[in-house]
Amino acid sequence: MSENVYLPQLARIVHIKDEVPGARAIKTFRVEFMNGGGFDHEPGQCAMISVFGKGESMISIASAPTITDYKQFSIMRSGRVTTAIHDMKVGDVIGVRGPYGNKFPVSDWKGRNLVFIGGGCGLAPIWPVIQTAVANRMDFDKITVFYGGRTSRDIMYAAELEKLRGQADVHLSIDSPEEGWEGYCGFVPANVMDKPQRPDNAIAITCGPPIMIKFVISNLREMGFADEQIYTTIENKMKCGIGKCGRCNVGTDYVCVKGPVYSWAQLKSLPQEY
Amino acid sequence: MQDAAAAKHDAQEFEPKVVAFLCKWCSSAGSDLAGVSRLKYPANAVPIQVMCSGSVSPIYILSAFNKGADGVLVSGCHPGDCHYLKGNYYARRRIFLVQKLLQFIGVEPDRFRMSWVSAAEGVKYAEVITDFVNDLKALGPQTKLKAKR
Amino acid sequence: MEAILKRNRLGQWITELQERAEIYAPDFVEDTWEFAKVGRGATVELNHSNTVRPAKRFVFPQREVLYRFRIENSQSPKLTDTEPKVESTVVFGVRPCDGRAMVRNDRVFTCGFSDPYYQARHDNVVFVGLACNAPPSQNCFCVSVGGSPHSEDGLDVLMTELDGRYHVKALTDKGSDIVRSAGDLFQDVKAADMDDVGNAHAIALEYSQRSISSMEAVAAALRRNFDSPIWDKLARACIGCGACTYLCPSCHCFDINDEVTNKSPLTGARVRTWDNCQFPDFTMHSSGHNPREDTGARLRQRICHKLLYFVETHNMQQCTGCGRCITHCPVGIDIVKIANVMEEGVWQ
Amino acid sequence: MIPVEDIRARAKDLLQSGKVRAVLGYRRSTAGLLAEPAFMTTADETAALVLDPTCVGNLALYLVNEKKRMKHARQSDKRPLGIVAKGCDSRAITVLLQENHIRRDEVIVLGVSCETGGMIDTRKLNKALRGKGATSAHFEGEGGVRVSYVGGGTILPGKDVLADRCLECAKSYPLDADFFFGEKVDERPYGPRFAAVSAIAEKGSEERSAFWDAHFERCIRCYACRAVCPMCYCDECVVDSTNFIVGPTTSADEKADRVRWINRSATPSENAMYHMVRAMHLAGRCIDCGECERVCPVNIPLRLLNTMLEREALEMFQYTPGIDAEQPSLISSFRDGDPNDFVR
Amino acid sequence: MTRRAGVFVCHCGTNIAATVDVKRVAAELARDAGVVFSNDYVYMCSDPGQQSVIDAIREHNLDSVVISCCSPNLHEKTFREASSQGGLNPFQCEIANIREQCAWVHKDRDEATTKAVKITRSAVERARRNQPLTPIGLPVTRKVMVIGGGIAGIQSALDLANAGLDVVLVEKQPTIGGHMIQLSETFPTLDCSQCILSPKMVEVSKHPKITLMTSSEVTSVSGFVGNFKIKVHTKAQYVDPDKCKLCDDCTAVCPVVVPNEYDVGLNDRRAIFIPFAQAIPASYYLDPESCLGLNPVVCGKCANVCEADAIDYDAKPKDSEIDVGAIVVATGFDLYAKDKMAEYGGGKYPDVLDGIQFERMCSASGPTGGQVLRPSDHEEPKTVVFVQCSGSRDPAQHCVYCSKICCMYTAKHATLYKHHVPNGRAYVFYIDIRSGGKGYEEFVQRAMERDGVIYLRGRVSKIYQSKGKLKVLGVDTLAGKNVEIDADMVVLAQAMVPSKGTTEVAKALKIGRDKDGFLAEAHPKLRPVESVTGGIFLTGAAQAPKDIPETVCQASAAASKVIALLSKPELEHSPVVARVRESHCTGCEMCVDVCPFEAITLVEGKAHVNEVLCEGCGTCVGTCVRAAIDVKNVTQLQVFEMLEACMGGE
Ligand SMILES: Cc1cc2nc3c(=O)[nH]c(=O)nc-3n(C[C@H](O)[C@H](O)[C@H](O)COP(=O)(O)OP(=O)(O)OC[C@H]3O[C@@H](n4cnc5c(N)ncnc54)[C@H](O)[C@@H]3O)c2cc1C
Ligand SMILES: Cc1cc2nc3c(=O)[nH]c(=O)nc-3n(C[C@H](O)[C@H](O)[C@H](O)COP(=O)(O)OP(=O)(O)OC[C@H]3O[C@@H](n4cnc5c(N)ncnc54)[C@H](O)[C@@H]3O)c2cc1C
Ligand code: SF4
Ligand code: SF4
Ligand code: SF4
Ligand code: SF4
Ligand code: SF4
Ligand code: SF4
Repeated sequence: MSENVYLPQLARIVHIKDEVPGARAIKTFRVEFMNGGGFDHEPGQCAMISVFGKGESMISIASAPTITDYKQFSIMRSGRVTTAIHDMKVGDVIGVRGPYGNKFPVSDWKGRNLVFIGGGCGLAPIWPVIQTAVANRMDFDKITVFYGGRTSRDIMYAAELEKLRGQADVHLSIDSPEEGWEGYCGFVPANVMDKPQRPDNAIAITCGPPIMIKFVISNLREMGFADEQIYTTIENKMKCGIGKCGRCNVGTDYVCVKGPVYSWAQLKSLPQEY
Repeated sequence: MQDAAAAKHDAQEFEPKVVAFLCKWCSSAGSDLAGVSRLKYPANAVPIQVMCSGSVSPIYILSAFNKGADGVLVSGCHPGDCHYLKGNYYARRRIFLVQKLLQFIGVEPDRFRMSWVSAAEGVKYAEVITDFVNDLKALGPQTKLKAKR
Repeated sequence: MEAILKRNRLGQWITELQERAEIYAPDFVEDTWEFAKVGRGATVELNHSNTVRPAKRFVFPQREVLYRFRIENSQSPKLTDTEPKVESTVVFGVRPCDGRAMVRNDRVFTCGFSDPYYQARHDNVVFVGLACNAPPSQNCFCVSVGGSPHSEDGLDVLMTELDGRYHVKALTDKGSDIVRSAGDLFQDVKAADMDDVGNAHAIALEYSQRSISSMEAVAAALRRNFDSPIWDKLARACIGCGACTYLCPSCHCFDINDEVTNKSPLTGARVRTWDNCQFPDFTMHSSGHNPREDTGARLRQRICHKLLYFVETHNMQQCTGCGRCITHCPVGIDIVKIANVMEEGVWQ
Repeated sequence: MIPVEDIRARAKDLLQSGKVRAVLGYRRSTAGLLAEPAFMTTADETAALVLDPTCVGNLALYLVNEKKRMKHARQSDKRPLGIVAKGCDSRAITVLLQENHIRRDEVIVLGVSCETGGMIDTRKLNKALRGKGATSAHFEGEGGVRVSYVGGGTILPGKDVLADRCLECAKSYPLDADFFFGEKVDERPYGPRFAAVSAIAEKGSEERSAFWDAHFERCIRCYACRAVCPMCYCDECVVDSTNFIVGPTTSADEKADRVRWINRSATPSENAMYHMVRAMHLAGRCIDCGECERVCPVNIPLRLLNTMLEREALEMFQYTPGIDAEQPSLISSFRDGDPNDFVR
Repeated sequence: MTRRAGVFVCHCGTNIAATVDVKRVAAELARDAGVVFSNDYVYMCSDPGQQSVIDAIREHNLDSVVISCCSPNLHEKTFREASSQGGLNPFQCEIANIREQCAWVHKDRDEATTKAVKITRSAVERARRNQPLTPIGLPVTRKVMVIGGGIAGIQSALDLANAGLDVVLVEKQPTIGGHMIQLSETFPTLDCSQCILSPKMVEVSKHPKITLMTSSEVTSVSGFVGNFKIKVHTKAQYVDPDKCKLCDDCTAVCPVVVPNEYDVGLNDRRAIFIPFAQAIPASYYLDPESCLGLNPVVCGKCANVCEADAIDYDAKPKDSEIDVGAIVVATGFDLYAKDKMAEYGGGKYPDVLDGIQFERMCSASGPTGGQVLRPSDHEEPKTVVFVQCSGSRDPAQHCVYCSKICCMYTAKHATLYKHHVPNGRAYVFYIDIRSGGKGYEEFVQRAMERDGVIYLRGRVSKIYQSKGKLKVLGVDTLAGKNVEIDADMVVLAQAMVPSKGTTEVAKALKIGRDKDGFLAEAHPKLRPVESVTGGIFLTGAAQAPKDIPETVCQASAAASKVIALLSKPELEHSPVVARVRESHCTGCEMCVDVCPFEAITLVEGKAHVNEVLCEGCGTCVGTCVRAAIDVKNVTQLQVFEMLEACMGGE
């Protein structure tokens, strides 16, 4: 067979990092393709991760596009497949096919201010964008990152975020006060409201739980961001990832192909089915 | 052609796969006794111990067939002797219905068995298994519910 | 390429084709018409009304093994590709609505990423259509959605029954091939035959069908009424079964699951099966969030996908008017009625 | 013969007086001969209510569905639902009561007797009419059904066109109704109960096996049979391998640990498993409304599986489903004298 | 699910290794996903064997353990303990039985090994999904309620109280004593029933640990073993037992005369009376049913004469709630109603008596002062016919079972009759004589031989009155002829049936009854004094017909069970119990119906398992069609995975 789009490439887990503990734990898996496989990706794109015998899940590629010798996925334990992958150990092999979906149009944003707003697991999809922006730091003006978790233990990429501080304004938050916490206490949208961002020449990129996105967007609109200046991703249920299985269909779009990255302007024109 | 088919069904060649659901208190103990008495019976049946025959849901039985069992045995305490008093009475009613249903869709009735084996009936357990396996050998492989994947 | 086949030669044609292909034709099974494999020497009548299950299963079977896996050791899984080794297949008696559906399916499975399973099957199947001469079934409405009882779209051959004979028109290379291979069975088409064909087709168009007045207006109305409470009302009786979509010749949604055959070593297959937007969990996220929570939203999706979204992306309805979803809906949900209600805006 | 006006009047009265939040009944359908469910919320709508041999569906299903809808919509209208119920439908209501799925004060049953009639089986009708699509059907005379079709009409004997379930009906009128229409007829001019299942049961086991293999082979697992069954009210069915019940509190483990008893593939073995499990789960609960069989697009005679168990329940355990909301369920009861011979 | 399972395959010397290739088992398991350690050893249960488990758990960080060895009945405990020493929860250790169920019963090495692999693999699947569990601990109330104050209840109460437990004895009647206090003499020794019972009754009333509640009934119970909450309803006490001086003045003035139930109608009493001289509490009792009005205006005579001022017409009934840790049910029996024996003229002819009536007649404190006299004319009966099995062993019309004691008391009655009327003729109709018991057979023989009681084998078909005599028609099957006896008196040995109070109490306590209505024991052989509900015990004739020695045995047995139960400060209950998935439960109550231990109730429309009552039998699991209930560590998922493991293999 020439090109079977359904057949994953095999990739070995080479490193596992516990990001967040608890019932909805998040782990970051670093995988290396076997037999010389692999693919390039753009920030925002995803891949289908297979655990054989359990199934497949669509997961954002969390590593920067510039990194070619491995890919990283930050996966929240949520159900059948994600639990199975959480149960795996270094050396185990998974299947990966991709890259799927569109990308954040980072190259269009040259010279602008970037405001990243993430919550919970939602940092993963925008992380490669942050990485890309930071890698080309000179191309952008101000870079601001808002990120929040429920508690300090729910903050993923904690060390990386610390490192980021040199290159960007990083504002972390947790939902309610904790001893020793120096950042903001409260929800992410409130944190954003607390530190208003100037809308002119800015692009806001947000990702997180639907309810958070909803409030973030309304706050951004209040600050004067135009619909075209706001970007987010949507996570409709997906099975094939290549625009066939019909599951992620919203209006005319198959999110796995036309999405998952949307500007708020685009998203508004779609039926509210995500 | 016919001979080949016959040969395939030859009792020598075909080793039926059997799942035996044994209640912990009577039948499992009975099968232990068979062991202690060094009785011999065919190795086709893999026991699964359950607390009570009453806990054997019909879906267990069907699933065993689906996974490729050629025969399924459910064994519990004699009526009146259930460790939990009435579990085996419920089992009996349920399993009667399962058996009727299997029969109705054309699964040979001998593929499915229920027996009462008390903790003292090691001999009976050995007999039940031997007898069952012989029946199954004559029937050949079970295909109707076995998943072909 | 056109030719005439005597009615009594049909059997012979099929017999000859059986040398190199598996032949399917409608058969009356359990009071329903089904495409069934034609045994050697069996007679094929082609006097069927439409089959209950559409012809899509020849290119998109309900179950397709995508590949098999075997894992002796979690560090070295083995995958075995299972692109279908498809026997050449000729399907007789495909109604034009099913043919037109094939065009829609092609759009889905071959645009963007090409689906190798679909492709492999499609490459090896020849759809021999049969024009509808007889009065339509009670829920047919192909004309309203741009089709016709003798549409050629998506077919490889179209046969039209004439008095004692068939007019056979090959529409693709695959089609020409099966006609040419049995060339001596056929006669040339005469002008009179063409007249008869013309007549037959004209008469078929005369029969009254159910109708939707304006598809553009319907599309516009659907766009307009996305948030209307009418959907809840229309779907109140819907029981969320899969009859409408599984039987639809152009529904293509599927699910992918792993089927395990053995635990140790772990062996099994990744399998795709039909799925259906009317099932409650179809869009349910792992978090429990469900973008289409109720039957209203799901019915809206089905209708809008067919009559609006597909039109916007592919410039054609994804419905070819076969009427199966109406006839087989246990509770009388009716796409034609819904379309008309939408357009006319008459609902309480 | 029940004058439909009486039912309309009653439905109207219930709606007008605000005693019910809606009345479930039947009305004509655009999709074909069979009447479709009508959800009447205003008195005006009752004018469209019909009652004739095309009112095949079992509306008890919607008592279940409406409950889910209400919960979903977080509606608080606590008024009961009126429902037109035939004998079989009312048995379904009784089982729902027995299983605490609904409360008696949540429904107002407008019971209708089928008297000596019943409901039409469109397959039989099509056969009898040799493909002429019927446009309407009414009872006329002794056990006759007047059928009209485009360009004509005829009277057919009921036993030729009535559904098997009606020919074998256990009780053709509701035992538990708030309003009752028609006459209670116990002697019906048709065959014995369980005739269809007996015919199959009498076949040899090989033949029976082949019969079911052929049927299971054809099932497409559209689940119309399950979806239409008022007794199949579980949010999540054990045969589903996907998640139906996921809420904010559903843990990852719970999702990961769902047992895949049956695969989604519509292969003969999985189909057989599905039907076997379903039949077992309906043992003592199926009240023979025949809906599952009616809605099956590929005409699998599902009713046989259920009536076979119904017959066993009656003969071996003297159990009849749907007659007493207080009795314990078939499988949650036993008697010392239950059959024991089959145990070896 | 655990990820690091360890497998230990035992050779059991050669017991296993001779038939099963243990090395192969260990090697095959080592390849399975999730198994990180797999080894074999000659004797796993030996100290070094156990140590190897402990070491491996620590060394390889195992999170579950399977020992492939002998029956779990033998060493499950051993290995679970070893596992917990290694730091695992004991429930994360499972046993795969490859000895009794494999090595010892098969010959072919290859087949046996394959099967051993499957058994082990399915145990691994199970173990990997076992939850760590800890036994459920529950505090106990060290107080016991004994319901029923017959000999059974009295004995239990005394035993319990003497063991230092607080006891509440609840009796429905105004006095304790039950049926035994009505008996005259008792077989086989013919000692006076009242003489042996009265001291015990007094002891009850004096015992500091016993609270006596007469005229009281249990209305409902909540809670569970160790922690019951019981509601008791006490009827109004119009006579204060503490004040009553037993002077009898009140009786003397009471104008009401009604039949005396203690003498089964052979005698009369007043509306205020003392049931019998030895009544405990020792007090007169005002029967509100027959009293003219509890209203001084209507009568008020007794209160007027009572110098102790013990009578209070305004007394109110009382409801109390009592916390106890265990319950002993001793609610006894009734006689099968005489008038149900129409064929024998029961209830129709005054001279057809039942056993208790005859006992009363023979009793020195009875209505006739111990003389045998016909009720109709107070003449001494010259011919008395005793009918055994009256109502017993008669599946067609009456009770199916044997009442067990009638043979004996009939022999006693006939003997007593002969002692009172030596020249009278005593006939006994019997089907067979069941005289199992120490000294019982001798007792019957004595009745026949020494006292000349005439035993006729056969049933009585009819009794009717004719010319002042009771005509008894019967057959003598030994002689093969019909017999007809003109009797002066007939005594029917009526069947024993569960008392009305027993039926009521079973309902209140929600404990099961058997097909005859007697209280159902947890196991007919092994747990005869326990009810199915944990913490509720059964004793006496409420559980089955029995005589006094047996009753006393059982009463003491029940007491000792309670003492054992309450001896610990906390009760331990197996944590292997059912758990409901509320999202899936529809509240259909089928599980509630089937649970043999009444462990499930509906709470807000969902099944709720009382873990303390649940025994983990899984009957509910087999019943619930919605898969909404599972037993921990024997879940449906585990069974599914085990099935897969059993069926797999190439
Ligand atoms: C574009 C995209 C990017 C994503 N990126 C990430 C990520 O970076 N990290 C992360 O932890 N999660 C991500 N998710 C969500 C992730 O796909 C689901 O959590 C995951 O599929 C759950 O699978 P499961 O088998 O563990 O859960 P189950 O609940 O057991 O799965 C049920 C079924 O539904 C499907 N499914 C359920 N919810 C979703 C969903 N939201 N999206 C797609 N399929 C779903 C699964 O494939 C599975 O077949 C992403 C989803 C999408 C669509
Ligand atoms: C005619 C006859 C002769 C017998 N002779 C002999 C003999 O010679 N030797 C011998 O060994 N046995 C003899 N027996 C058997 C003996 O009477 C019984 O074995 C014994 O009385 C059983 O005692 P018990 O405490 O279980 O029941 P009972 O004596 O019946 O006592 C039960 C007590 O519970 C009370 N009660 C009932 N319901 C409730 C309630 N709901 N709440 C509170 N209290 C309640 C009753 O009022 C009663 O006080 C004889 C029996 C009969 C019928
Ligand atoms: S529309 Fe009809 S066929 Fe489709 S899901 Fe609903 S009830 Fe079923
Ligand atoms: S939507 Fe209905 S009418 Fe249209 S093609 Fe599909 S099944 Fe046929
Ligand atoms: S039996 Fe019929 S209705 Fe049921 S799932 Fe199969 S095809 Fe659908
Ligand atoms: S199983 Fe079929 S006949 Fe029985 S209640 Fe359900 S739909 Fe009706
Ligand atoms: S049987 Fe199942 S669904 Fe019914 S109440 Fe019990 S747990 Fe709930
Ligand atoms: S496991 Fe047994 S004891 Fe426990 S709740 Fe279920 S049926 Fe009752």
